[in-house]
Amino acid sequence: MNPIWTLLLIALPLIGALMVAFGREDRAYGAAMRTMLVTLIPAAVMLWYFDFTLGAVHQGAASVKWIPDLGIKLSIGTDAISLLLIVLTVLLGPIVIAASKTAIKEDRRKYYAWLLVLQAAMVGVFAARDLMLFYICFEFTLLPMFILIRCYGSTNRVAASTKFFLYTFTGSMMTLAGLIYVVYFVAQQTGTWTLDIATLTAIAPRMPVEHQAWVLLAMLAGFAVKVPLFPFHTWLPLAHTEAPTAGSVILAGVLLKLGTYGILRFAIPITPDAFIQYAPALGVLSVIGIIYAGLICWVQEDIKKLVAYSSVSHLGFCVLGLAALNVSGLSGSVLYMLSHGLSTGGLFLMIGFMYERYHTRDMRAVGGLASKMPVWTFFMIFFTMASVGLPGLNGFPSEVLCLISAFQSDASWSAAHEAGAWGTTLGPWFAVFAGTGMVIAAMYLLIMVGKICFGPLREPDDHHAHEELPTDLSRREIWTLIPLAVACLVFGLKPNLLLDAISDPINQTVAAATTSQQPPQPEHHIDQAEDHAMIEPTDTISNPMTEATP
Amino acid sequence: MDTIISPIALYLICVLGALGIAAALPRRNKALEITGGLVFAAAIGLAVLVLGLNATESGQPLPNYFFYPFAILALGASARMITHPRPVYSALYFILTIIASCGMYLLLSAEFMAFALVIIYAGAILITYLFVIMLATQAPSSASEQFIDETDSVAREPVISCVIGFVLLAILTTAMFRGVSDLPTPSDPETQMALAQDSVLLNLPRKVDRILDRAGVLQDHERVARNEDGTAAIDIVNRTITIENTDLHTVRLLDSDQWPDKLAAGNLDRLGYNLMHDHPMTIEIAGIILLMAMLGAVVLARKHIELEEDLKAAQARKLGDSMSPTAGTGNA
Amino acid sequence: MDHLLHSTQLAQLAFPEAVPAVTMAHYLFVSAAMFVMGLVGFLTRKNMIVMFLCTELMFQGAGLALIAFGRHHLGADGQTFVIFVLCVAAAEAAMALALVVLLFRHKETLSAQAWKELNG
Amino acid sequence: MINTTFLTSTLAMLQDGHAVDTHAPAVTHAATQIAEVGTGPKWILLIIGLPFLTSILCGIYAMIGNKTKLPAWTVVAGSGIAFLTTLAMYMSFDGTPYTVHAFDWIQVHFSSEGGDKSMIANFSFYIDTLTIYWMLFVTGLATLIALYASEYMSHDLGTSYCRFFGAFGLFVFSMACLVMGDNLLMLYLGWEGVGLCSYLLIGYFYKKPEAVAAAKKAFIVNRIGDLGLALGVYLTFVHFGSLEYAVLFNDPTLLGYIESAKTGDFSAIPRMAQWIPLLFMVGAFGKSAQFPLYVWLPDAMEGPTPVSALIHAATMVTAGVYLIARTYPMFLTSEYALPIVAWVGTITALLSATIAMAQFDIKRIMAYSTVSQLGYMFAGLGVLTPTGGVYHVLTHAFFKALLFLCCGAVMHGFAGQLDLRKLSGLRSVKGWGIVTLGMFIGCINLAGVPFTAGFFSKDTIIAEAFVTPGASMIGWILLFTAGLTAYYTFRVFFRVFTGPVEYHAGEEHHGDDGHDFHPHAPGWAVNSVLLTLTVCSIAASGLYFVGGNKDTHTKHYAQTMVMASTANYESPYSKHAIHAAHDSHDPNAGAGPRGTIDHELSMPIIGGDPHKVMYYVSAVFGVVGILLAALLQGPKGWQGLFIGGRTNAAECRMDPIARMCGPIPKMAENKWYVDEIYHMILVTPLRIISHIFHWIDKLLVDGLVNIFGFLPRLLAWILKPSQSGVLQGYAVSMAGGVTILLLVVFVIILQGGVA
Repeated sequence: MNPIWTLLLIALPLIGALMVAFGREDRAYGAAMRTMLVTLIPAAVMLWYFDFTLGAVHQGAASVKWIPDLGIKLSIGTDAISLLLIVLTVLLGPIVIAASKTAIKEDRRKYYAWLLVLQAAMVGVFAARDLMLFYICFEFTLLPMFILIRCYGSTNRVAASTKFFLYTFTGSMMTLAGLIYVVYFVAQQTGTWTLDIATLTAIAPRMPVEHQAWVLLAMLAGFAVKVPLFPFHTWLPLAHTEAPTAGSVILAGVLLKLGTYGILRFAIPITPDAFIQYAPALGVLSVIGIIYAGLICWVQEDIKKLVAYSSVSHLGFCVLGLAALNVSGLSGSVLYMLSHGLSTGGLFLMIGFMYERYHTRDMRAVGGLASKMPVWTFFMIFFTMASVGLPGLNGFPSEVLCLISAFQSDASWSAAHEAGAWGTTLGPWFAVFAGTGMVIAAMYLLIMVGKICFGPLREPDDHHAHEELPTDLSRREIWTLIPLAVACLVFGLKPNLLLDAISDPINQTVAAATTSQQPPQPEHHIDQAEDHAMIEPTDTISNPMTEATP
Repeated sequence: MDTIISPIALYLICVLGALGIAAALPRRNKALEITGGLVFAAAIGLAVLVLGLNATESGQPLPNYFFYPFAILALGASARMITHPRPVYSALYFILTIIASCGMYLLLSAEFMAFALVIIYAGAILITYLFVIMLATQAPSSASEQFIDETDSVAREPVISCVIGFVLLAILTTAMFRGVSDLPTPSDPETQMALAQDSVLLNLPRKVDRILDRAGVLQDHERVARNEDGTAAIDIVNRTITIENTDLHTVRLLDSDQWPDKLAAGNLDRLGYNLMHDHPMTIEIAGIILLMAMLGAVVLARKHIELEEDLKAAQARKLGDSMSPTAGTGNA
Repeated sequence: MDHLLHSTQLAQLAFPEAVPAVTMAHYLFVSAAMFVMGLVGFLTRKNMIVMFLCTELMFQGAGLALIAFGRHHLGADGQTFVIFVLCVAAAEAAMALALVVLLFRHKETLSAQAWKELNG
Repeated sequence: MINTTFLTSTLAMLQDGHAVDTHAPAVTHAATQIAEVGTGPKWILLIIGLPFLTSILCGIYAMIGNKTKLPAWTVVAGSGIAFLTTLAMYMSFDGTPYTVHAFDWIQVHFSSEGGDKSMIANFSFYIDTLTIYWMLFVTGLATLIALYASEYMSHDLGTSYCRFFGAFGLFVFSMACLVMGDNLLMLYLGWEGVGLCSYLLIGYFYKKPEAVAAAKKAFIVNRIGDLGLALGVYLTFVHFGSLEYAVLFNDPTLLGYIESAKTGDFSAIPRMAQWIPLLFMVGAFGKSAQFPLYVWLPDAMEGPTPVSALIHAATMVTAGVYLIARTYPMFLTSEYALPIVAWVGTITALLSATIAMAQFDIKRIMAYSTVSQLGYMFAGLGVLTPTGGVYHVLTHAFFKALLFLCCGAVMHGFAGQLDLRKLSGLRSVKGWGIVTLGMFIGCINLAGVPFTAGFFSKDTIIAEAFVTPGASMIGWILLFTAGLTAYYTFRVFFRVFTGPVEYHAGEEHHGDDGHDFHPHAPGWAVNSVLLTLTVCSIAASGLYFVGGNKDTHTKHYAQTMVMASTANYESPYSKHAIHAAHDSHDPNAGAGPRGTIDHELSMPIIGGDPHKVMYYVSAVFGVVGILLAALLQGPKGWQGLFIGGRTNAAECRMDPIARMCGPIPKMAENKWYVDEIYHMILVTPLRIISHIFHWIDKLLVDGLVNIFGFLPRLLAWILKPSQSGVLQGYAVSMAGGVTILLLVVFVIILQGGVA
């Protein structure tokens, strides 16, 4: 696969952003839409040419020296997991643009330009193979999102955007500190500075466990806020509520996944021993989050806040799968990242369409829309069911895998007692309590649907028909939803399209993480490094022990 | 010699000075001002006494005795300048300070700078200040001509400022008195001479020509010989001059006894040479700074007149009326 | 008066003798005292014009030290720098006074205390 | 083709303890037999595909704005063909189970140290006798009820009509997935799917808040059960390593567990394996409306009556029974699961029967009677007779569907009137003959009048309760409940269909205005369906006498079907097994999971073999119930036989008795306040907790964040005064700073700190 396609995925939105920014105001939508549609082409080409039989190998890799003294390179490449997340990102692109057509009436150029920049940054995060590039893109997603919320949000947008930015930024700073320590450690071990992620993950596990713990905590500080994990979630409902529809969709669809992606890509491979040690705590937090956020959803009157809290609850499953640290858990977690993006993204779109018509998100003011907007109701129920985890839709396989992984994670519950491969981090109680999240999810989502779709028609007093939009969904809006709905259905019925693709990298991650590198054994490391087939000159690390001694 | 004067005396001077200035700074209690002045005078006196005595004890020569009146004048005037409640007087006292420091400049053989200072500072800058003071001060109300604005009549945080200032003085002087004896001095008289006369004359061959010509040393078609790099062929240490005849291309050597008295690099030569030869870029920068300052001053001081719309209309109407003959007669 | 004339003559004759340390100390004391006086004035006087005058005083203190050191080293650099100090002082006077006029127009007072928009 | 002998030897082994004991250790034997599963013909996928297709077609009709009865005919045709396909499948079935693969669904491969493992849950279907048995009545009833609904729903022609039949088709599809799926995840898919359809159909009248609330309640309560099922499924996979029936029920570990369980030795079975049936049980309780989770079913009557008949009486609610029957081997491995199932079923049966007695809404009475009858089925499963439970499912499906459809006809004809105090003597109204007949046949079945299908299936269960050690109390309660059942069933019949003609229109007028109300009698579609079901209900009793198989010692059709499936368990305490044991002089005769008995268990008090005695005893209970109903609720001088004395619709002889009983009838009418109690002890506290969490989130969690955000601001506030904004203030600080700095440097130099 040619790296040009990945580059195009990053470059095209940026070029588009320039065109939008310096183009005419009334053409901003069209230009942005065309750009997003054009970016689908390289994504499709990548999918076509990607060799899924070598899913764990970074394909389409390219690397340019950037700051050679520190070993910083502009290095990109995708493996199966990042490819799928990139495709999700690119798929959401035209959808969010289309969803903004009538919602954004002022200052369109700035809006669409920043959306495009955001797209490029998100692709950059997933495509980066260099830590510096990753981190820069990771942080750079904040700014466009901040502007989208700040300038195009609803009433409380200033507080929301500020909290969003400061909270996630503070967390990311700690992550940066942890990652810098990792780089420093690896530099000490190998004698050369490198920020190549593959090299870092191959060598960093030699860190003593106590150091790993600190590094893990530092990394989690950023990633857990981003996910968001239970006590660090308060920015999310606020940001979601205030963000414009497109912002909410991207936030739920992609930005939250940066956290879990970070855990999968950095926390687990870099600090495997500490991760195993702290996984139960992580599991407890995610289970608390699942139940706690679910119950909070129950008493929300603001429909967007409800869905936002449901995101917190759902992402708990995702982290639970990661904490289980076994194949089913990680598979389920990656699957959850993708499917949550589709179903919750869909829900946010639905709410956005409703909001455009009624200008309220209060479920006490609006309700019984089934009689007035049957198509809207159909999609609403569809995405709700996808969110609830109805089998046959996309939420189900991921939920199953995440919960099974929690069971499996306690090997004593298996008749065959296969320790090791199952992991030993969690246990059945995690699954039981997380499973109550299913019930709670059904509860609050159905109550939401019951209030908003069913019952006698309720409309705000000052409601008047939207001049641009029909009563029910317009053709454009339906076409916005159909890709998501189709994807939900397809991945619900054929989850193996994804599972097979990601199984290689996941198996490798689990194998690497569960094979402890403590205490260091040089020969073993070399095997490990060759196994990864990504290590840079092996002679630099051939004798780490002598080089490690100052 | 570790210190020029004993630290205790020095600190006493500083304390006295601080007390004096703190008391003398404008305040409501005028009596205290006078006391402060006296204390400050005492501090100056003590300083002169101690400096003089200590210097005598150390066996080194005192400075030129003109130094003392100038120094006392400068310090007294500057003290009065910062304590006087009226800005105009402050400015005048500052002129006095400048004149006193000009005297010291003269003592330090910087006569050009001394006169330049008088001209530029006292003549130009201070006059500008005075203009601005006139311009920017409210006219005193008729009720009391002695009225002084509270801005001027009461100093701000005199004590803390004086403490800061005089602690700084103590540190500076202590440091300088410790360090001044370690200053590298041009010890060897010949080197002193060479340094003093410097290579300035070498670089000024035409000046040498002129002086030699005036002294009658040169004959027709003669001039100081040039070295290959264009400098004058003068041996400063041995005081010999090589003179060449431009027509005949002959060369003769002038002995040291024929060295004209006037052939020396004066202060102005040295300054000018230094300025042009060693700091050309700085001159440019200074020029730009002055230009910018001029422009800035013009821009800043320009009066922005913003009229209301109706006022503008009224003005325009008035203008129009004045131009029309009927209105003109009507107004008249 | 002889002494004064002598020193001028000396100047003409290109500094035949160096300045002894005690003499240096005298000059430096005066320069430091002038500087400090300027500083104290700057800190205590509220009138902006007087404050600028005080900065000029500080320039003077610095200038005196420069001249003295230049004399000590038998060089002209000290004087050259005084020229620049003069330049800066002149520029400052022009700008500062323009500013003072501007500020005075706004608040009808010369007090620096009147301008505290930057307070926290 | 079907070419394997899958499970047959295992089945033979499992049939009774005696057979197993004579064999070599079962574990090793079974291990050699693993997973030779045949693949079936692909046309069987029609059963799944057609209903799904009809559902999609209905969606398309809705999109193009169809206003005819086309959706109904589509669904009738789809279900009908599915039924015919099922029949064809039945006919071609040669006794060996097989699977039909549609497409791969979820497959996760683990490369672990112990070799590569996979979690496989495909979209494929497992056909054995139990599947066929279930699918026959599911598709058959679905066809009939769709036909019925085509007329019943005709006042809603248009989008709603399409919506109804779309969900209907989806339901049949989901139910087929549930019953036919070849792995537990497929079962779960169907399980959730029928839940969704139930939700959509209960909430069909979505403008009625009660309907929306009922739909919501149904889904959520079901979801609690689903949680149990899901956890059970996960645990099954984690413990046994497979989800596919073909592998799972051949798993040597499981077979080993069953062997030890059959002898009553549960200590050899790991705790986690014993958890699995307990979790499944919770799922079954939810779906089949058993005691703690039954509250949703009566409310579900807010849906259209055909829905109530199909989903909430005949098919979906029996999914719990199906689940337990399907995973019966696993239920055997738990010491507590089956007794709990039995007791929960019994309690449910009694409790809901008492509630049904005091209700006035005939549809609700039928709903509670459904709950009660489901309780019977669970009790049957619990007292070690899956045959009894499964047989009762079939008979109940027919007569309860019939009863519901009759109620629906009444409701339809009388503008939504369901209050038995406002209807009387319908038998004499012109055009209501078939409805009356259907109602009567349904009632005698439900009441357990001798020689009806309901009588036989109920007897099987009660008799088994008396032969199972420690379960005779269950038997007595069930008997008593049978009497209650007969009473409340005929209460409905006597009050609504006999006596003086009197009716008051309900509130749902379609064309008529309230003043000049004429009941409109059911049309041909409804009548034909009612007739068919009447015939089926009668014919179902015939199944008790036919279909026995001498080779497998089965006595009747249902037993034959069950014994050839994974639920092939026959109680070692039943007469047949004891006899077999005595014949072979096996010392372990009569030994089973509930302990050992060394003699024939006889009917308490009366004596004799409970299987035989029960025919009389339960007949007596049923007849007494009916007589009581006639006496207390019947019309005056009806046929000169009974003296009921009821002269109008509203009042009967029961009323003074009820008044004498104090608050009890009122409490029963209010469902023993179970809903209110749930609300008080579950919903309200949870809601309070939610609110508390909400405030914790707002104040504590977010508050902490805000405090951290506030810290810099606090620091700034402390330092703020230093920024006076006055130039000289800054100058003082600067000068002071320089001075202090110099002082420090100077002191250091003075002390010789710096060279």
